[in-house]
Amino acid sequence: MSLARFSDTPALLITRLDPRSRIIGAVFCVLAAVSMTTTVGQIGMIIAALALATFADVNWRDMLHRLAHVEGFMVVLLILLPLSVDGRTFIAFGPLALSETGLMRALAIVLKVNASVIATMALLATLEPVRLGRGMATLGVPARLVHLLLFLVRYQSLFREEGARLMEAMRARGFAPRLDMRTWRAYGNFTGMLLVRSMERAERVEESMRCRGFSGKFPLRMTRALNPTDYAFMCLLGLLIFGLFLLDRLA
Amino acid sequence: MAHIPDGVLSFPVLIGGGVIAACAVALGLKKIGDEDIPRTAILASGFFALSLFALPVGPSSVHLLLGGLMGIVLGAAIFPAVCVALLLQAVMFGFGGLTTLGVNVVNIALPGALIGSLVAPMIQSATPARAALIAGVASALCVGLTGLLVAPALALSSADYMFSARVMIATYIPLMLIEGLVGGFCISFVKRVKPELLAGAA
Amino acid sequence: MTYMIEMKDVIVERDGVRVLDGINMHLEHGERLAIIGSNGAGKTTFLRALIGLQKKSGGTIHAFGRERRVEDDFREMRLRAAYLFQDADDQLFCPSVVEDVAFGPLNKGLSEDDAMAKARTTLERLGLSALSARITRKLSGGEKRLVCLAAILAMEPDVLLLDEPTNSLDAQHVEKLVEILKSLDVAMIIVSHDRPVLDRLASRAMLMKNNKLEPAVLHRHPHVHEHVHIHTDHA
Amino acid sequence: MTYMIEMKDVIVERDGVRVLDGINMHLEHGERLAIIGSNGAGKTTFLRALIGLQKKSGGTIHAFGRERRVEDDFREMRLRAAYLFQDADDQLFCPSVVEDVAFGPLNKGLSEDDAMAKARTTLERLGLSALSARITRKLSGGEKRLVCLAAILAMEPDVLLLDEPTNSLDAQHVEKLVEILKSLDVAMIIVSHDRPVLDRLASRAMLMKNNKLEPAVLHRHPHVHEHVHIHTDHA
Ligand SMILES: Nc1ncnc2c1ncn2[C@@H]1O[C@H](COP(=O)(O)OP(=O)(O)OP(=O)(O)O)[C@@H](O)[C@H]1O
Ligand SMILES: Nc1ncnc2c1ncn2[C@@H]1O[C@H](COP(=O)(O)OP(=O)(O)OP(=O)(O)O)[C@@H](O)[C@H]1O
Ligand SMILES: [Mg+2]
Ligand SMILES: [Mg+2]
Repeated sequence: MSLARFSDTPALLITRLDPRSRIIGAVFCVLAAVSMTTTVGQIGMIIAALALATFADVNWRDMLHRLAHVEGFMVVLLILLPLSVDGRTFIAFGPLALSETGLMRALAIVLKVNASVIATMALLATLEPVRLGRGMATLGVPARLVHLLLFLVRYQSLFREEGARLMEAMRARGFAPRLDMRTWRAYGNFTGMLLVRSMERAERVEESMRCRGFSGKFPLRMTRALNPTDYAFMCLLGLLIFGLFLLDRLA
Repeated sequence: MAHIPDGVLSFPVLIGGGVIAACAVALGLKKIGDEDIPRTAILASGFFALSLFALPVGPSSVHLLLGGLMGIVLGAAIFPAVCVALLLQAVMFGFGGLTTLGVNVVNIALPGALIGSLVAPMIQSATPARAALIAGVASALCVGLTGLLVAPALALSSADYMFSARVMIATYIPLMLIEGLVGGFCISFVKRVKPELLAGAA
Repeated sequence: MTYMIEMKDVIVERDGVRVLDGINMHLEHGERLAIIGSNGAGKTTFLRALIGLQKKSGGTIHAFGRERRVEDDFREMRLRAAYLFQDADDQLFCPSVVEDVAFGPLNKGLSEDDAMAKARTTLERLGLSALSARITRKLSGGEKRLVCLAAILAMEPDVLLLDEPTNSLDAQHVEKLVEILKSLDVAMIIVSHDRPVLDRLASRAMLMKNNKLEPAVLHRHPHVHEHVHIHTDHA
Repeated sequence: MTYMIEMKDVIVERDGVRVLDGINMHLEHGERLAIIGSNGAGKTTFLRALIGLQKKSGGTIHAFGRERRVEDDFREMRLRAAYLFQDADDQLFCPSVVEDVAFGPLNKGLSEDDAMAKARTTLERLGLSALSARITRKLSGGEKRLVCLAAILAMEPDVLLLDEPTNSLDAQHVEKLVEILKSLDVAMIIVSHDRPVLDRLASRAMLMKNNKLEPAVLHRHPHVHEHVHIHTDHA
């Protein structure tokens, strides 16, 4: 399930940017989204994030999918806030009273969370993870951490495919999950098998690295300098965020 | 809900989580040498892939947190491993967030690191059945501790979250059970098939 | 209309590409149907679609007397139509051989003891008793394949779906597998690139081509052939 | 005594079982030695022991003019005796193709620029330039195999150790691989079950049997043969 299309179609503005500008941009957007204190500012941030998404090669159906998922995660919080926070009653269903303050808090969270997700998706999900790793390295993230990330990108999909085939094999032999010991043991075996296979894979990869003279030092390649488009993008984004802040504080 | 998204927590909590996580990740990176990176990373890939599987349970499905198992197998390397995994997850799938990365790393990896380092030596010398029991309890405890960390992260951010935090802790109880059982059977499998996997924790 | 299995106009898409485009196929009692076709033709996808592991976007599948539509239909069907995976490593996930072989019977509802007994007799019938307590991860490739076969035969299926069963086996193991399959009295669909094996096993053949299955004829004629042999000096 | 590689009475045990029991073997310049044997005979173990990935419990290994005993000896040896792994996913661990191919040369001490240049010329020589910027994870099985070959050839080895190089490749990729290997001027040890490929490549053969390697003769004779063909009705 790749969210970005990584297409070869004529590059949109965002897809032409250096990974560094996109990482910095994403961090600033999310920080800004999180700091907005008024509904006006929060809605402004959502609009800004959506604007970014239209300049990126975002797959809108995936975007909706992802947003629905995130909302699902927060559902407990969103339902409980209007019920539990004290304040003027907005609407009452029998003994259940929804407070106005609680509703406003919930609304603020929904707006902030969605603005962050949309901005992250626009700037980073459309970035090939390998380039993300390289960008992080040039921004000063420790090399070991970057290598961990690059290996993770390389092997997690492999293990997910292996795992999916194992699951199918279980179903093909009539496995139906129930709430009994056999089900948990089957899942334990599945988990264990995938771990053992990753361990064996790790051993073989280490050997093949030794065969190519690996002595414990990783080479890491640098990327080119930022170009004017990148500077222009960061300036514009900075101005936009600054403007939204003014709006937020003055509104 | 161990993957707290951006926009829910307050700045002091985010900064606190970030600082603790940064120290722990730095410590973990120190513990693994350059030559251990491929092994750690590929094992971490296995755990990450596992955490993405929605295991059907009755009519619903669950994702495993795997904190306990990771702690047992990876040792202190759990911090950098969880850190990159959560970053990738936030970027690729939209679970968790960028500003909450630190808090989420602490919530998932800290219980694993503490309990894992405690039980790993016991598991190494135990029979498969005993190892399964220990690992099962450890896995369940890690889930519980994660719940106990998520709750104050919410409650400290805003008094409004207090009630929600309590409800959320309750949702961790069935998860503890499931993860305990699966973790126990998993370690019993590993113990019989490839005990070396449990020998190398830092 | 009393075919064991029948597929009509089945369409399957993967990543937006039509991998199967109107498949028609049927299998009668006792038949051994060979399916051939080049790499990537869609043979594995066809088998997976047949037992509902791969979602179809059109067409119908009938098996054992009724239509199979949703997961529940297929779940019941899979207990009777056993699938041998292309890669043995994907199929084995229990610690020991006997546990793996007992997994299917357990899912069929047998008690723990009965399932173990069933697993043991199946292994014995295939001459694999010696492997019973071995750890599946540490078997050689050929042994893994035979254990997978035992695992699905222990379910006493009515139909076997075999995806390249002789892959990565040496000549001896191929021989053993063919003998076992020939001795079984169940219908089979066999996907394979191995023509000599198909020749010995199959009663009918179909070719996967242009995303469709078309009838094919298995026939043989004598050939003069340069054949490479390897002999040891003192052989 | 001027063999490139020589193994004398090598013994290897795995899990307490003698998998290799007194192996004697040598390889001369320009030779292409085929190694055959049934599943589990010990062919992979033999290759691994040769370059020190598998510990031996007896015997001696000489390579490139001196004995190889400890890890440091083998480390240097592995830069000249390149091993093609059975599974390409073990070998391609760098993000992009060109980086992976440059990994060996970098470890040999070349500068970043030189290593990249070396990688590019190697890929070009094998006709794989088009793949150079691709992400390794997203290559097809056949492409992965060929890139692995490029990765070890970029180290300019004197000997190639190939473990079932044509496994799971389709006919086209097999053809390309064989052509490339035939065009190379290095000694090789080739483990394979694929007799026609060995016939085209090998200059000498040995058989792994009863945990020992014995000389074997590759020879061909015409055969009258029943050959099975599958035709479609309208073919
Ligand atoms: N996971 C997947 N996602 C998308 N497309 C896939 C996937 N797996 C296979 N395909 C495509 O589906 C088509 C059919 O694949 P399938 O595995 O059914 O072929 P096959 O006939 O079994 O080939 P082989 O002889 O190599 O096993 C191929 O073109 C392949 O590229
Ligand atoms: N990890 C392991 N631990 C213990 N024994 C092993 C292990 N791997 C292989 N063996 C045993 O070592 C023997 C030789 O295995 P090896 O892989 O060298 O055979 P091979 O000739 O390469 O076979 P194949 O043609 O199937 O690849 C086998 O009997 C096998 O059971
Ligand atoms: Mg197939
Ligand atoms: Mg081998």
